[in-house]
Amino acid sequence: MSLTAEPTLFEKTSPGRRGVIPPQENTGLNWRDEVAAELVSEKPPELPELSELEVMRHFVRLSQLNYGIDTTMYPLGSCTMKYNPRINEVTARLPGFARLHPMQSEDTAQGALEMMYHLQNHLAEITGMDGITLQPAAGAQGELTALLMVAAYYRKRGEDQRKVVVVPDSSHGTNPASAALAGFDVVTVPSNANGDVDLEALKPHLNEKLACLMLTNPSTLGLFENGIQTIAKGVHEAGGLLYYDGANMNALLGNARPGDMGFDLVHLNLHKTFSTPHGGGGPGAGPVGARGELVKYLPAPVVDRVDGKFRFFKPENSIGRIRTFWGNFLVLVRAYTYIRYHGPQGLKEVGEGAVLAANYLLSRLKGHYEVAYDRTCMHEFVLTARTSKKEKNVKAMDIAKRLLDYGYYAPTVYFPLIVEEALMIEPTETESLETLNRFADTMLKIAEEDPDLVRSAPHSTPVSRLDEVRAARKPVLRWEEGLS
Amino acid sequence: MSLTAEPTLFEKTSPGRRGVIPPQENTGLNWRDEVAAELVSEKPPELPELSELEVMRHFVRLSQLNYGIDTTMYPLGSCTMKYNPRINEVTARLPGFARLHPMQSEDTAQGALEMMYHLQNHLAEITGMDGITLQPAAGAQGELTALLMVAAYYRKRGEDQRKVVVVPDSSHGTNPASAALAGFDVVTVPSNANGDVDLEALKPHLNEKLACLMLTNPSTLGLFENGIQTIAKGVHEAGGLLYYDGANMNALLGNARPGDMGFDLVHLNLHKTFSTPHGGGGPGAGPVGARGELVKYLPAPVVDRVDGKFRFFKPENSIGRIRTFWGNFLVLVRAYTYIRYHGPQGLKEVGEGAVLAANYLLSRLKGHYEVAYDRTCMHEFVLTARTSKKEKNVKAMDIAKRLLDYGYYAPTVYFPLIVEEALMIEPTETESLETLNRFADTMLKIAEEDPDLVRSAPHSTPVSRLDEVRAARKPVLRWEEGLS
Amino acid sequence: MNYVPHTAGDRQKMLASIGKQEVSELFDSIPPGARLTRALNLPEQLSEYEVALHLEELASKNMVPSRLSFLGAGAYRHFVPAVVDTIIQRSEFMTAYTPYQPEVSQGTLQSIFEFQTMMCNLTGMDVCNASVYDGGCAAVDAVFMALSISGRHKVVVSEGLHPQTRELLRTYIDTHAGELIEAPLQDGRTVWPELNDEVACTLFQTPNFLGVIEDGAALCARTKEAGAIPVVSVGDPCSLAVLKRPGDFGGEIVVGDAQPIGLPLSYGGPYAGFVACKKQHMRRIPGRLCGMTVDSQGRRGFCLTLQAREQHIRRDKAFSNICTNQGLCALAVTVYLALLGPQGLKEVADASANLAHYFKKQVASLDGYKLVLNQPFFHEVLVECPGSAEALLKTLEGRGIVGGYLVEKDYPQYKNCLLFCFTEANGKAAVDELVNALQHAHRPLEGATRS
Amino acid sequence: MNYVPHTAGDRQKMLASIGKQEVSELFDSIPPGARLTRALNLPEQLSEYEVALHLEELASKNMVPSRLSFLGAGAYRHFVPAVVDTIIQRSEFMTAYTPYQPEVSQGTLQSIFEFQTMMCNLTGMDVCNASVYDGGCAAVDAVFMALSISGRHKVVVSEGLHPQTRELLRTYIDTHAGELIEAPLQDGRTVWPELNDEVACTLFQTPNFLGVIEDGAALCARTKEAGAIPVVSVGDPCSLAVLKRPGDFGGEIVVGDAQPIGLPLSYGGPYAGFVACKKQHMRRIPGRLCGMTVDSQGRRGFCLTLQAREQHIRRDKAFSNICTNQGLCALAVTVYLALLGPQGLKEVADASANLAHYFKKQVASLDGYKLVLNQPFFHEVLVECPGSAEALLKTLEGRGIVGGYLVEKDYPQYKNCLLFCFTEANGKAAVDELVNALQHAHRPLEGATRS
Ligand SMILES: Cc1ncc(COP(=O)(O)O)c(C=O)c1O
Ligand SMILES: Cc1ncc(COP(=O)(O)O)c(C=O)c1O
Repeated sequence: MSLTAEPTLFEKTSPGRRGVIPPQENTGLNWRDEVAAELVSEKPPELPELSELEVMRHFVRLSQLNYGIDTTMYPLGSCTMKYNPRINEVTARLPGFARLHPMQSEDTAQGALEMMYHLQNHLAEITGMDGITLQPAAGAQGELTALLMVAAYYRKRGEDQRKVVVVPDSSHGTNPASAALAGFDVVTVPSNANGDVDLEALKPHLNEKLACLMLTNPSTLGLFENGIQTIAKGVHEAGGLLYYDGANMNALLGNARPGDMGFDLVHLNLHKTFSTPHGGGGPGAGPVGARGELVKYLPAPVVDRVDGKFRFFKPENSIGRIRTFWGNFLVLVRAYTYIRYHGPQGLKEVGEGAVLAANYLLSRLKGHYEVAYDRTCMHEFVLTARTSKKEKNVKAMDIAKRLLDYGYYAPTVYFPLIVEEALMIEPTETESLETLNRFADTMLKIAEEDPDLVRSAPHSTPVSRLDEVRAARKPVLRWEEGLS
Repeated sequence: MSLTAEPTLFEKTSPGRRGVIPPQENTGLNWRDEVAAELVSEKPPELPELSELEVMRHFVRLSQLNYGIDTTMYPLGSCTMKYNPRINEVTARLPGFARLHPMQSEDTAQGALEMMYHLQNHLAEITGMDGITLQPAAGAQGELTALLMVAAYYRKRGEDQRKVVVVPDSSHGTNPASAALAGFDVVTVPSNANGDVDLEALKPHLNEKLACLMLTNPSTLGLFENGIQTIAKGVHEAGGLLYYDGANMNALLGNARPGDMGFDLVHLNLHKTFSTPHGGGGPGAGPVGARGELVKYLPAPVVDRVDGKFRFFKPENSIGRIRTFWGNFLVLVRAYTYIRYHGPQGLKEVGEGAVLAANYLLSRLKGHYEVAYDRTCMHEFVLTARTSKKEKNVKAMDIAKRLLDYGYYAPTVYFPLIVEEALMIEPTETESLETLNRFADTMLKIAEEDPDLVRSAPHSTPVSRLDEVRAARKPVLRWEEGLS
Repeated sequence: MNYVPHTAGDRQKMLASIGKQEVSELFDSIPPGARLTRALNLPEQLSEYEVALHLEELASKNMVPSRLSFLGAGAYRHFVPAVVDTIIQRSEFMTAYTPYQPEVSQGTLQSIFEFQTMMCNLTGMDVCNASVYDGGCAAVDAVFMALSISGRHKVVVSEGLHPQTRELLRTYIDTHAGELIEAPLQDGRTVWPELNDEVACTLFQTPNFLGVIEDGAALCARTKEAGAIPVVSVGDPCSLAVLKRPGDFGGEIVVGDAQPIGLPLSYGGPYAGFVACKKQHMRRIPGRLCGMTVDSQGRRGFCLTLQAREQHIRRDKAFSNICTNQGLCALAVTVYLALLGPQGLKEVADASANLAHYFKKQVASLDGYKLVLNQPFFHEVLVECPGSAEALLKTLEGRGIVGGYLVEKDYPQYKNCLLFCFTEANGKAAVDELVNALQHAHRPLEGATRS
Repeated sequence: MNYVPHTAGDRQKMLASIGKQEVSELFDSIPPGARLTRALNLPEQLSEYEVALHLEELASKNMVPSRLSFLGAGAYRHFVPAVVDTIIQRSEFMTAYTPYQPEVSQGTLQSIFEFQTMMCNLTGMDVCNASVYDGGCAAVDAVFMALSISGRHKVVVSEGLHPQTRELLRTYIDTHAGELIEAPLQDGRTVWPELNDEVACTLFQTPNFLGVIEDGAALCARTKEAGAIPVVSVGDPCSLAVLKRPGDFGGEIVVGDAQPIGLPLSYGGPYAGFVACKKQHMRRIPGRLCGMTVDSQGRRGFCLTLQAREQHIRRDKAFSNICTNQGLCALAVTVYLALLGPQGLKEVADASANLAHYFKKQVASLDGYKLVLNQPFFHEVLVECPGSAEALLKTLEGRGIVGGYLVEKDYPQYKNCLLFCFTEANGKAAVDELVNALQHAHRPLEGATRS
C-alpha cells in the first residue's frame, strides 16, 4: 500500500472550511460588549481549517506510519511493552469515571474513591509497603515525590546534612535527574564485573551524608541484584534509606516484594507493569509506596475509609501536593482493572512468564550475539555489539534499524550506559513462543547479513534514517509558512 | 512498512493456547449427566487456539491490507461511499440500545420504539411516501419486500394476471433478481441514446399484465430520468405501479421526492444515503415506503403511537413478517442520528454537494476520458474506456487497477451493463475540492501512462491481480490441513 | 449541520469549471412538478453534541438487561470480549465496501475466509457463505435451495423452529410455489409426519425453540429415506461446541444466526445469518463466497468467487438477490471465535447449560411451578407457572428481572408457561435470585385471592 | 486470568532451551529471605466479563455531571467530538512507545509537531513542548526555567493562580532554593507588589481562578521593567481563541492544561500540561520536542530533538526529569483543534462566555444573590449567596445540579461565594434551570428561620 508521507494539517488547510461545529445558542447578548476591547482578539486563532473527513483521514494515515504492540513485537528493554488489554479501555471509558469532575464533592464520587482506596491497598500488598500515593503521573514524578519525602523526613529528624543520593552507574537517567531536581548531590557507584553494585565502591558512601540509595531491581541490566540484602543492611546501618525504582517490577510480581528486600520507598510504573497503554509517550502513572514512618510524608491527598465513606485526607507530615487533582485517574482505572483481572495467581504468572520468555530468547541468541553479563536474567537482558562494531563496523544502532525492516520494533540501544553498544531486549510475557522464535531467527539472520545492508537500514520504512544533527542544529519545531 | 501477507488463524494455532476465558461458576452439577451421550460431543470444536494479543495483532494487520473511506477516496459508483460519521458509532453503542433484547416487552423499550416511530416519519417525509417499514436489512430485501406487497395488492384486487415487472437495461442486478424471486416475469426495456428509458420500447408493456416498473432515479448512469412524468402517467394508466430503487437517493435529498414524481413504492439504502458504514459488505438497512392503499400491505410490524405509548402493530393487509425481529436496529439508530444531525437544510446540502462534486469531476475528466452520456449528471457519471481498449488495449479494469497504485479505491467497473467498458464514478459530497483535484490529476496521468504499466497494475498493493478463474474452477472456500 | 467540505469559494471554482452559475442549475433536469420547493418537514438540525444528548435520552427510556435477564427465545446474551468491538471499529474494516477490488481488500477477504472455515468446522459442513441477513432469512434461503435442488415442492417444518422463522417461511413460500407442512412437537420434540417423494426438505431447529435438543440423527435419517434434504437450523450456535454437529448427524444444509457468538443483542439487529452446506450443494448456496487463490506472482491471495450464482452476474436467473450482507457482523463473529477458541466456546456452552440445569433443579422444587417437558435440553427451560405468567413477568420486571418468554403467544397449548434462558452471563447468584423471586412472586396474588 | 500465551508444552520447550527444569529456578538469584512464599493477598481473579461488571458497579456509584453541571475551577466540561476518541484508540497510536525509532514512529512524531505548532499559534509563542503532566506541573516547570535562566531567586505569584498550582509551587520551590511571594488580588485582579532585581519571574493566570480576565499587558510590562520573566498561565485555553494571546501582550513563557480542548473531565486526569516559550528560552524548555528534518534520501521526516536537555542524556544535569509525558492526551488535543478549527474554537469560547454573561444578568436580578467582582470575566462568575453556600450546593445536588465551586476553601475572604462555570455544553435552558433553582433554593431555609 502506498504509505507515503502525509502532508501536515497546515498544508491541507482551506480558508473557511469547517470540521465539527459546536452547539450554539442565542442568549441575545454578546459578551464582547462588556469587556474592554484591548483584552479581546477579533482575529480567529491560527488553526488549520479542514473537514471532519479530512481530519479523520489525516490521523488514520499518520497512525499507519507507526509500529505499536498491536502490530508487532516491541522488544524495547526497560519499557515493558506488553499487550494492553482492551477491556481496560472499556472500563476507563465508563461515563461514571470518564465524565466525573475532579472538584465534585466526595459524596458524589464514592465509586471513584472506593476504586482508589482498593488500588492503594493492592499496590501496597504487591510491593510490601505500608502506604501508597496514587498521585504521580509517571515514574519520574514518583521518584521526585519520594525524594521530596526523603528530604522532609530528614529535615524533620534534624538530619539536614544528608544530602547525598547514590545511584549505580547502570541507573536510568531519571534517577540522577530526579535526585538533582530534589536538591540532592548525586554520587554514582560503579557496577562490578557481574553487573551488580560494586559493594566495595559503595562502602565509602555509607555514611552520615547518605540520604538515599536508588536501586532498580532487577537492574537495568535485567539482573537481580545479588547483594541486595547486604546493601539494604549497609544503607540502613548508615542511617540512609533505600529507594526502589519499580520500572522492572514486572519480573518479580508475586515472587518477591521490594518491601521484603529492605526497600523503604518504591515507585511503580503502571504503564509498564500494569500494562496501561504507552500512547506514544504517555500518559502513565507512577504511584509511590512507603514503609513505616515514611508513610506520614506521602503527598496529599490519599484516600481512606472513615465510617464506611471514602474520603481524601492529608498525611500528618505530608510534603503537600505534587500535582493537580487526584492522579492520572483513568490510568488508575486501567491498572485496577488489570489487577482485578489477574488476581494473585495471574500476577505471579505474569512475572514468571516474563522471566521465562527473556531467558528463552537469551538462550536462542547466546552464541550468535555477545551477552553483556552471562547470567540467568530476569525479564530482560543486554547484548553488546562491541565486537560486531570492531570487526564489521556494524553497530548496535544498525542492528536495531535492520530489525525495523523485518517488521519488529527495535530493542533499547545504548542504554544502560555501562554496556558498550548495548542492545537491551525485553520480550515481555505476552509474546508467544512462535513470535519469540521468529524474532530470534531474524536476529540470527541479521548477524549473518551483509554489513552494508545492515548499516544502511532501514530500507522498507516510510522514511530512512533521519538527519538528527540537522534537526538539533537548525531546530524546526513548528510549522511556518514557507516550510516544505 | 512491511505489509506482508498475514498467515491465516489456522496457521497460527497452538494446541492448548487460550485467548479470552469466559466467566465460570460452579453449580455443582454437570449437564452432560442428564443428556444422552449420543447427543453430546466430547471433542471440543475445531477452532484455532491463539492468545488475545495474537488475535488482536492478526486482525489489526489484516485491516491494514484494506482501503476504506477513512484512508482514501472511494469513488465506487452506485455505492455512495461517503464519510461515515463517528458520532453515529457512539449513539449505536449506547447500552440502552446495544444491550436491548428484541423480545423485551414494548413497555421496557419505549425509547427504541420512539426512535423507530420518528425515523419512519422522517423517511416518509424525505421520500414523499405515506408509510414506511424499517424491517428490510438491505436494498435488495427492500425490493423483494415491495414486490411481495405488489403481488399481494394485485391478488387482493383480483388482478392476478399482473405478472410482469419491467426493468430498464441499466438497472442494478438486484432489480431483476428480486422480481424473479418474488415470482414475477422480468422484462427488460432498453435505454435510448440519451440514457433515459426508451419510451417507445416501454409502451408495449404498459398493459394489463404489467405489475410494476422498477426505476432507479437518478439512473445507474447518474442521470435524472427525463421522461419520469410521462412514465409515471403511462404506468398508472396501465394500472401498474411504479417502484423507486432508492440507491441513488443521495442526489435528490431535499430537492426532489420520489413520491412527488409519481412513485408508489420506494426503498432506501440507509448504508448509502444515510451513511451507515458499509463494513466490508454490510450490514445495511433498506426501509421501504409506500403510498396510499399500499401502506396497508407493509410487512409486520410497524411502529405506531397509541395513547402516548409506542407499539408494534400489523398493517391490515400486511404481507407478514419478512425477517426476524424489528430490522437492523443499530443501523437505524445510526441513520436516525444522521438525519437529526442534518435537519432539512443539512440534507439538502448533502444532495447538492454530491451533485456538484460529480459534475465538477466530470468537467475535469471530460476531454481526457470518453463520457458515456454527455449531460449534466447527478451524483455520479459513467465513463467508457471503449476507445482506450480499442486503441491501446487499456481496459476499464486496467484503469481501475492502476488507481489502486495511486492510493485510490477504484470506480465501479463494467456496470451498468449497457455501457461498454464502463467506469462509474461517484465522488460523494464529503470529498474536498483538493481531493477531487488530486483524483482528477491522477486520472489524467493514467490516461497518458505507458499502456503496459497500466495493464499490469496494480504494482504497489499487498497482492497483484488475482487468479479469479482458478478460484472459481477449483474453489478453496475454507482452510484445511495441507493448504498453504 | 452537514459533512460537506465545500466552502463558498470551492463552490464557485467548481461551478466555473462546470460552466454554471448556481448549484440549483444542476437540478434543472428535474421537471418542475417533481421538484421540491419547500424545505423538508423535519426537526431542525442539531450539533453533534446535541444529537448525542438526544440519543442518550432516548436510550435511557429503555430498560437495559442486566445479569438478571433470562430472556432468550432466539437472541442470546453472551459475554462479548472488548477486542471484538475494537476490531470491527477499525476504520479499514468498517469503512470498506464489499471487496470488489481484492488487491486492496485482502483484510476483509481473508477474514471472510476465516469466518467460512470456522462456521464449517462448527457445523460440520464443507461450505459456508459470508453471511445473510439473519437466521430466519437463512432458513428461507435454505428452503429455496432445497426446492431448487430437488425439483420437489413440499417443505416439512418442525413446530420447534423459531416462530418468527416460521412466519417468514409463510411470507415467502408462495414465491417459489412451495407448500409448507408444519410438523407438531410431541412433548417438545419434533416428529415427522409421513414423508413422501414430494418433500423437498425437512427443516428442524436444535436446540429447538423450547430449548429441547432434538434427535437430529433420527430426523435426518428419516428425511433422507424419503429422498429429501435435511435442513438443520441451529438454536444458539455456541451449542455446537458441545453437541453433536449437524454434519455429524446427517444434516446437509445448516442455517442459523451467529448473533450469540459475538454480537450484542442490539434489539434484534444487525445480526449475522449463515447458510452452510455439504459440498454437493455448493453451487446453489446464496450470498458471497470467498476463495483462496494466487496472484499474478504466485502469492497467496483471496477473492470473491463462484459469482455466477449472484444477482450482479445472473440478474433474474440468480439464486438469490442478496447484495449487501452482514459483513461486519460476520467479522465480529470471526474475532469472537478466534478469541474464545475451542476451549472457551465449550466453556461458554457448558456454563450456560449447567446454569439451566441448576435452575431446573431449583424450580422443580418450588411450590406451584412445574417443568413442562421431559426432554434433554440445552440452556432454555420451559416452566409452567402458578397463575398468570404475564402478571408474573410484570412482577419480576418490578424487581429488575427480565423474566422468561411467554410462549403461549406462539404455542397456545402452553398456557402460562415461561421459557427461561441461561447463559454464562447470568451467573449462579442471578439464578438464585430468580428462583427466590419466583418463589415469592405469587405470594401477594395468593393473598389477594384469599382475602 | 492472565494474558500469557505460553502453554505447558511451550514452557517445557523454553525451559529445555534454557537448560532448567522449573520456571522457579529462574528466580534462584533472589535470596530466600526476599522471596515471597505465600500468595499475594489480593482478591481472586475475575474473568473479563466479571471485571467489567465490577467496574460498572463502581462507576455507577458516582454522580455523572450532565448539562446541569456548573463546576469549572480548573477543569472544564466542553464537548469533545467522537472522532477524537476514535483516533486515540487507534492501535498504532495507543500501543506505541515514545518515538525513539523515528523511522517507524512518524505518525506519533508528526502529530506532536502539529500539536507544537497549534499550541504556539494559540499562545503566541515560538516553541511548545510535547506535553508535561498537567497544568500545575507546567507552571512549576516554567518557574524552574525562569529561576535557571535569570539566576535570581524570587518568584512572584498571583493569588489568582489556581490554588492547587500554588500548593504545588510551595511543595517544589525549596528544591530550587526559590522564594515564593504571593501577590493578592484586588477586586479579583492581580496587582504586583514592588518588583526588584531579585525577582526571577512573575506568574499570573488569565482568565484567573475567579474567572477574571487579567490586564496581561500591564502585568507583563511591569515584570519586564524589573528585568524579570513574565510567565502566563492560561485558564481555559479555549479562551485563547477570543482573548489577546499571551504572546501578544508580552508573556515569555506560557503554561496551562489543555484538558478543556479535547479531553474528558476524567476525575482530574490524565490531562495534558504544556509549556510554551519565546525562542530565546527554547533550550531551557523541559520535556520532549519534535523537530522537522530530512531522511538520508532527502525526504521530509520528524524526530525528537534538542535531547541534550533531557535526563537520558544529561542525567543529573538535566533541566527536568520528565520521561513519560502525556502523549496520547496531547494527540487528543491535536485532533480536537484540527476538528474545531479557528471558527469552531471561537464559537466554543463565545458560546461559553455568552452563557456566563447571560447568567450574570439573570443572577444579578435575583433576590439575595450578589455579583462579587466588578471586572471583565470569561466563563466563570463569582456569586455571593444568601445564607450558606455549602447548604445551597447540597440543595442543588438534590435537583441533579452540580453547582459551582465553594471558593471559601481557598479564599476565606469570599465567604458563601460560589464560582459558577458555563460552557457551550450547558446550553441556555440549563442556565435558566440553574437560575430558577437558585431563586427557589433558599425559600425553605428562610421559611425555617421565620418559624
Ligand atoms: C528503569 C527506569 N526508571 C525510571 C523510568 C522513568 O519512568 P517514567 O517514564 O514513567 O517517568 C524508566 C522509564 O523508562 C525506567 O526504565
Ligand atoms: C442501484 C442499486 N440498486 C440496488 C442495490 C442493492 O442494495 P443492497 O446492496 O443494499 O441490497 C444497489 C447496491 O449496490 C444499487 O446500487
